[in-house]
Parts: sequence; structure tokens; C-alpha cells
Amino acid sequence: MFDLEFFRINTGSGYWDPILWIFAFIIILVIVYVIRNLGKKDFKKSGEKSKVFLSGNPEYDKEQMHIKGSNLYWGFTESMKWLYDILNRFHTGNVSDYVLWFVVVMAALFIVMTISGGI
Amino acid sequence: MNFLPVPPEYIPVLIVAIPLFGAFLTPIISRINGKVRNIFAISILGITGFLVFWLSTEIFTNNMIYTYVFGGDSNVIGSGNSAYAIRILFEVDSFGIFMAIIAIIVAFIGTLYSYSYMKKETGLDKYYTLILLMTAGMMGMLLTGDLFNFFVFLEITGISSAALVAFWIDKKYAVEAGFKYIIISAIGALFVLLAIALLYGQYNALNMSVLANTITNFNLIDQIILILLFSALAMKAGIVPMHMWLPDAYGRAPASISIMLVGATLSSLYAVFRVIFTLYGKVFLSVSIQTLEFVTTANILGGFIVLLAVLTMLVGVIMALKQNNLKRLIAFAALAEIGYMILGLGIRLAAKSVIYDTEGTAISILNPAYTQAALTGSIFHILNDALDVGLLFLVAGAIYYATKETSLDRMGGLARNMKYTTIFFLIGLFAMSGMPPLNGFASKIIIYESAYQLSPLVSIIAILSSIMLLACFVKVFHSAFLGPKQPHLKNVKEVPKTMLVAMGLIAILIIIIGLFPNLVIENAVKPTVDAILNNTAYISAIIGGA
Amino acid sequence: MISFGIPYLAVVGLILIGLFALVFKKNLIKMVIGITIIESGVNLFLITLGYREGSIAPIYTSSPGGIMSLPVPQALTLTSIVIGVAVLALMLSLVIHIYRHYGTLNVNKIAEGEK
Amino acid sequence: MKNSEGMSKIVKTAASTIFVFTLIYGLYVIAHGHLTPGGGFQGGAVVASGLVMLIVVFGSSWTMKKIKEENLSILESFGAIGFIGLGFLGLLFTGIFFKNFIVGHNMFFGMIPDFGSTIANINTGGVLPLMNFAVGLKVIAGLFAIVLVMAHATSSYSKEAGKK
Repeated sequence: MFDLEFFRINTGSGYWDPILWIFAFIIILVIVYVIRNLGKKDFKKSGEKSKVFLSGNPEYDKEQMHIKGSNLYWGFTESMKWLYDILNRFHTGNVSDYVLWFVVVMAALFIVMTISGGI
Repeated sequence: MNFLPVPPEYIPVLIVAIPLFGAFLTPIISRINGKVRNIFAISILGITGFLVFWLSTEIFTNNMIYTYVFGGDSNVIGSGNSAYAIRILFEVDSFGIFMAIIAIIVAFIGTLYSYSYMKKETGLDKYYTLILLMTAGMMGMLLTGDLFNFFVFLEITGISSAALVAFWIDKKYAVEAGFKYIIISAIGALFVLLAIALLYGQYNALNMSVLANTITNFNLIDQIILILLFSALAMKAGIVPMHMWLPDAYGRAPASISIMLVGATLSSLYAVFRVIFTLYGKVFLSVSIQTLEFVTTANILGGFIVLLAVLTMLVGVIMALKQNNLKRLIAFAALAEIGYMILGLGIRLAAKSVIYDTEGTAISILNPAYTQAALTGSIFHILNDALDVGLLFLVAGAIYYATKETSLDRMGGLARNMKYTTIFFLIGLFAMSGMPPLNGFASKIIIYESAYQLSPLVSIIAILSSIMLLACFVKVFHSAFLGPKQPHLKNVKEVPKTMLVAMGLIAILIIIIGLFPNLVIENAVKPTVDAILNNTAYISAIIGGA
Repeated sequence: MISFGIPYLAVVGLILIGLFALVFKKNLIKMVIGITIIESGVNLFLITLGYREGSIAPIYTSSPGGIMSLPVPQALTLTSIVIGVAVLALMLSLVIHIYRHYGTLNVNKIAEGEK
Repeated sequence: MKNSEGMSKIVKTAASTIFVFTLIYGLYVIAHGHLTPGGGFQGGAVVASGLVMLIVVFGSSWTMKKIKEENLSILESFGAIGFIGLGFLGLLFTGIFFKNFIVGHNMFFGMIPDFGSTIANINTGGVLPLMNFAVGLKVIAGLFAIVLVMAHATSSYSKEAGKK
């Protein structure tokens, strides 16, 4: 009755089966749980070893320790600054530019059509 | 199956007429009571949704095309070769009804969500009138078989959605976004009208089937019409580089309107598909032996569309990574998702394979099998994208409702107070960024596979932008939901029940489609793809014959 | 026969003028006027499509007889005009609100606010 | 109460007189929409332009006092409901949306005109005159409301700016 093929999507070179994936996921979860249980039982969470260490600096309040949205991926945006500079130049927020891009795409399509020259 | 007093032939017109009627009844009903008006709007959309689903089961199972002629018995005067098509008519095939399902789900959820979300606002009778008008406009765009009628509904959708974008009229960015949107939709609609006028002047018809039957040789006028239609509709669908209105409009509108704007954008995308595959079907779908080894116009146009798709995906995710405004971030991510849809379209057009015989001369030309898969993935992704983006917008709206914050910098630790919203956000996150086992993965893997067949580079870019989408939303998840409670957000409460129900409904749909993708593909997406590619059926449903 | 071409040239001219106003004019009201000019161009095109030289208006009431111009493009134009009124009203009311919020109609100054 | 707003007394008197004729002409265009050029939108626009003349002459806040904007929007939706309702009645009687179900009944706009060039007979057209009335009502209320609200908004803004 239970037809596994029914849930599958054939993608050409393989298939995708969410039910099978969930089985695999559960099995892996069980394995992870077993491995985790192999750890030392007598580890204590209190004490010096679980304290925050900020290169010797004093620890801030908990509220201030939260990394804000604009600070996340700071490194990425900083290193890709050239790209963002280019993209920001396009995103002017100016309606005239929006219409200009529309005209540009029309012109580009016209060129593409002219080159291809019809069927 | 006939348990309604209405036979299924009448449903196409009722799907448009009931929201329209409800829209004009709303100002009168809102005189009674605000609550009655809200329930009235929700129930009108519920009835419409029921009719859409019912019609869709009829269409998907029988794979047939319903036509409905306004104001008369038949749409043809005369007979035989002198037959002359007149009258406005609706022509509903699998593609139209598939998109109508998406649009009605989005509209219904948006209205249900606004019950609590917009409770404290004033001017709500106009809000609900415009919502119903916009739904009627989207439905009309998706179901009509007449080009001028399409233009009218395009304008109805554009006007009402621009007014809704600027609904928070006391916020200056909202007004600005509304102005940009109305300029863009006016320009788009006017150029669509110009193209329609050219078609009317050239072929003396406004009916899509008649036109599709007539456009066979791709002459200069046809090319200009295609350019006008494609660029205007692509602008309304938000394809790079004509996408700049999209983050403004999505980001500044109320969340319940953002989700409906997704529906409006996808309706324009539907029109792009419709123009290319139905109106120009005889040009792009037919494969002739004369063009064997040449690159056809379809291939070049397909290449251009693939280029646009790649740009759309990349610009969308790269800009999304940087945003700090939550709704603007989701809007850019939604832009990237649109790239996946037109990627499938581009692959369908760009690819072709030539079969050689033993002596090395080409004997036949055909579209390889993976192009069909690409289109399947693209159509499936339209459904998934509407649900995923919609859910994320609703979550952003819930955060705004609870905290009155839009910037990610001012959020933090919301998971401690808003449990259900966090769960819904996680579902949306995984679905949107194409993580198994949710629905986004199911459609994206089909697109990856077919893109790989065309060019591995395109596939790599698609996967890369999917990974970057995940990174975007991990950023949101970390900065908004995780971390310690922020001092100014100590008293945040979970949002009201109707909003949770609206989000929950989409989340359940996402999980169901994610777990049983084959169910949807076999029963809805495959008939849709067949309907798109089979334009002779679309033509013969109106003018008869083969 | 050359006289037939003039309306079409006017159509192209109107659309180009409208696009020019949209792209290069910085005043929001002028941009709205640009859209209206494009709309007039498209409407003129539709009307021209249905016109036949020396024809009468397509009304049967007390008609003098003779060839009639095609009524369908006129109906389309009328619909387009009606829609145009709605779009124009919405655009102008949004312009009023933009002026309230920003105190200017210059499109560059408005765009400075949001990045 | 003396109305200090608006234009001079001469203009006000003249406008009051002209308004009647504008109104009648607009209503004529609406009523004869199925016979002559014009119809609901055109006639409605004529009437609305007469009303807009009143706004110009008497000032927007005076007009705002006389006519509430909410009542106008109710009137507008009645026009739209009338239009769609006629479509639904066609669906109800003949099974076709927007079908001209009155024609052929010899009364109530139901007469069928002769073929070819005819003399104007107002008792023809079926649902078309009724639709023209509905559209006319909608256009009168809608255009008037739009101009009224916009005039009021701009005048109140310029007053605020003047105070500053």
C-alpha cells in the first residue's frame, strides 16, 4: 500500500523524497543524541571554566552583548565595498531613474531582437 | 459534484464579479459596524476562494478550458472563414486558475491578517474596498481572454495597490513609495496599451486566442509589440534592472498589503508567461526544420531572460544582505526569488538540441526534456514563493505590531516573548532559502537541475544566491529573535490570535507542500505546464477547429 | 497619402515628449504631466486606428449615411480616458501629500531621504 | 452667517445661475447616452465640472460644510452597485452576465429600434440607459469628491503655511 515512489519528484539525474529525508534526519538525530550521551557526565556548568572571557576586558551587561543587525556581516560588506558602491549608485530611489531603466531595457531588447533578426 | 446552485460554467464571471460587488458594498456596510465590515470582507474573499478552488478541481482533473462570454450567447459573428470574434470573454485554463489560486490565498490571508493588524487605523472602509477591488483586478488579469480587458484589470490592480501602499499617509516614506508605484504602474500599463493598440491595428482583433492564431511570422511590428509588452510587464513583475520600485513598495506598505502585492507582482509575471507562450506561442513554441542549426530568436530572447534572471537573483540577495530595515530586506529577498521563476522561463526558451544522423547532418530539432522540467520548477516556485514571502512579510508585520520597530538594530530577544511568531519565522526562513524538507527546496532543486543542463555556471549562481538568502535570514533571526531581551522591548506581547491564525494557515500550507511536493506537482503543476505549452488548445477553445 | 502619416508621427512625438518629461524633469507635477502626455499619445493612436477619411461618427440616430469610422477604438479610448482620470487623481493627491511631508517637489531632494 | 470665503458677489450670483444650466445639460447627456455621443461618464463629468465651479466660486470649506465627503462616497458606491447589479440581474434572468435582459419588452427602455438610420427614440436601449444612470451617479459623486477633497487639502495646507 505504502508506495514510496508516490512522494518522489524525479529531477532528471536523481530524485527528491522529503519523507525519506525526514527518516534520515531522525536517524541522524538519534546518532547525535547517542554520541552526546557518550560525553562526561560529571561536567559542572558553574565555576570559572564557563565564564565569558573577553581578552581580559570586563564583561558588559547582557543587553549590550547582543550583536545588532548592522554589525552582523560587517566583514562581508566591508570587503565587498566596491560592489556595494556600484549597486548603491544604481539604487538612487529616484523615480526618473526607474523610468530610465525601463527605456534602457526596451532599447536593449530592441538591439537583441535586431541582431537575432527574426526567425 | 454539483452541490452549489451555480453550474461551473458561471464560476469564472462570479470569481471577478463577487469581489467587485463586495468592494462597492463595503462603504455601505461599514456604516453599520466596523466588525461587520471586516467579517464581510473576509467572507466575500472566502466565497471567492471557495469558487476558485472548486473551479480548479474541475479544470485540473478534466484538463479543460472554460470560456465565458459577457453580454451574449456566443463571441463569434458569422461563420466559417468570415467569422469575426467580438465581445469580451473570459478564458480560464489551468495556468490562469493556478495563478488565481495563489492570488486568492494571498488576498484571503492578507485580509484575515488585517482584522487585528489594522484594527487601530482609521479609514478602514476604504482599505477594505481597495483590497476587494485589488482582488477583483488580479482575478480579472488572470482569467481574462481579452487583451483590452487585461489592460483594464491591470490598471485596476495598479491603482488600488498604489493607494494601499500609501495607506499610512502620515508616513512620508509610505507616500513616496506609493507615488513611485503609481508612476511605474501607469507607465507599464500605458505601454501595454500601446502594444495592444498596435496589435489591434495590425491584426484587427483584441481576443488573445484570435491573436495567437494570427501571429505566426515574426515581423518587425510583432517584435516591437513583444518588446513593449515584455518590458512593461517585466517592470511590473520587478525584474532587474527595473526592480527599484519593488523594495520601496513592499517595504513601506502595511504587511497585509505587502503580501497582496506579491500576488499582484506574480499576476504581472503570469502575463509575461502568457505573452510569450500563448500570444507568441506559434513563434516560440513551434520548432521548424528550416532553422535547424541556427540560433533562433527564441534562443536569443531566452538567453537575454536568463541573463536578467541571474542579475535579478544576484542583485536581490546582495542588496538584501546589507539591509537593516526588516521589510526592505524581505522585499529584496523576494526579488531574488522572482529571478528563479524567470530563470525557468529563460531556460525553456534558450535551450534546444539538434539530433544528428550517422553522417553528421542534422535531422531534427527539439526542446530537450529538461526544459519542461525547468518550466515545471518555475511554475511550482511561483506558488512556493508567494507562500514563503507572504509568511515572512506577515512575521515582519507581527514584529512591527508588537514592537513598533522596523529597524533590525532596535530588535533583539523577541523569541523570548513571541514564541509562535518565532516558529513561523523559522518555517519561513527554511522554506524561503530552500532548505529541505520545506517547499522552497522542492521547486528549487528542479530549477538547479535544469539550469545545470543549460550551463553549470547559472546553476552555481542559483545555488549561491540561495545560500546567501539563508545568510540574510540567519542575520534577521539572530538580530531580531535571539539574544538577550532588549530593555525597551521588555513588555512585548505575542500578537493577537487572528494574526497567528493567518500566519499558521500559510505555515501549514508550506509544510504540506514541502512534505508532499509530488501531490501538488502531479495534480496542479503538470496540468499548468501542459496548458502553457499547448497553445493550440487555448486557441481552439475560442475559434474552434484545430 | 502622406496626411495619414501625420497622426502617427504625432503619436511618436507625444510619447517621446512624455518620456523626456519623466526622465529629465525634476518636478513631480511635471512628471505627472509627462504621464498624461504619454496617455494622450496612446489615446490619439487608438483613435487614429479607427478613423477612415471622410467618415461620419458611428451613430445611427439621424445619420446622414456614408462610411462610418470604427467605433471599437473609440470605446477603448473612452475607457482609457476614464482610467486615466483615476490615475491622474491618485497621482496628484499623492503629490499633495509628498509636498506636505517633504516641503518640496524636487525629485532629487525627495530621493535623498531614503537609501 | 456671512460667507467671507470665495470670490465676489457678482461671480457667486453668476455661478449660481450657470450651475443650473450645467446641471441640466449634464443630465441630458446622461439620459441620452444611448442615442447621442456621450453617456454616463461624459454627462457625469459635465455635472461634476458644474459642481467644481461651485467649489471654485464659494470656496472648499463652504462646500465641505454643505456636503459631507462620506455621503458622496456612499452615493458613489450606490452607482457602482447599480452597474454591477444590472450585470447580476442579467445573470439571474438569462444566465449571462451583463446580458441586455430588458430589450424586447416594449416598455422601460425596452423597444427595439428599426435597422439603419432612425430618429432618436428614448425608449430604446434596454439596460444601457440604466447603466448610464448608474455610471453617471458614480462619476458625479466620484469626481466631485476627488476635487473637493483635494481642494480642501491644498487650501488647508496653504492656510497652515500662511500662519507659519
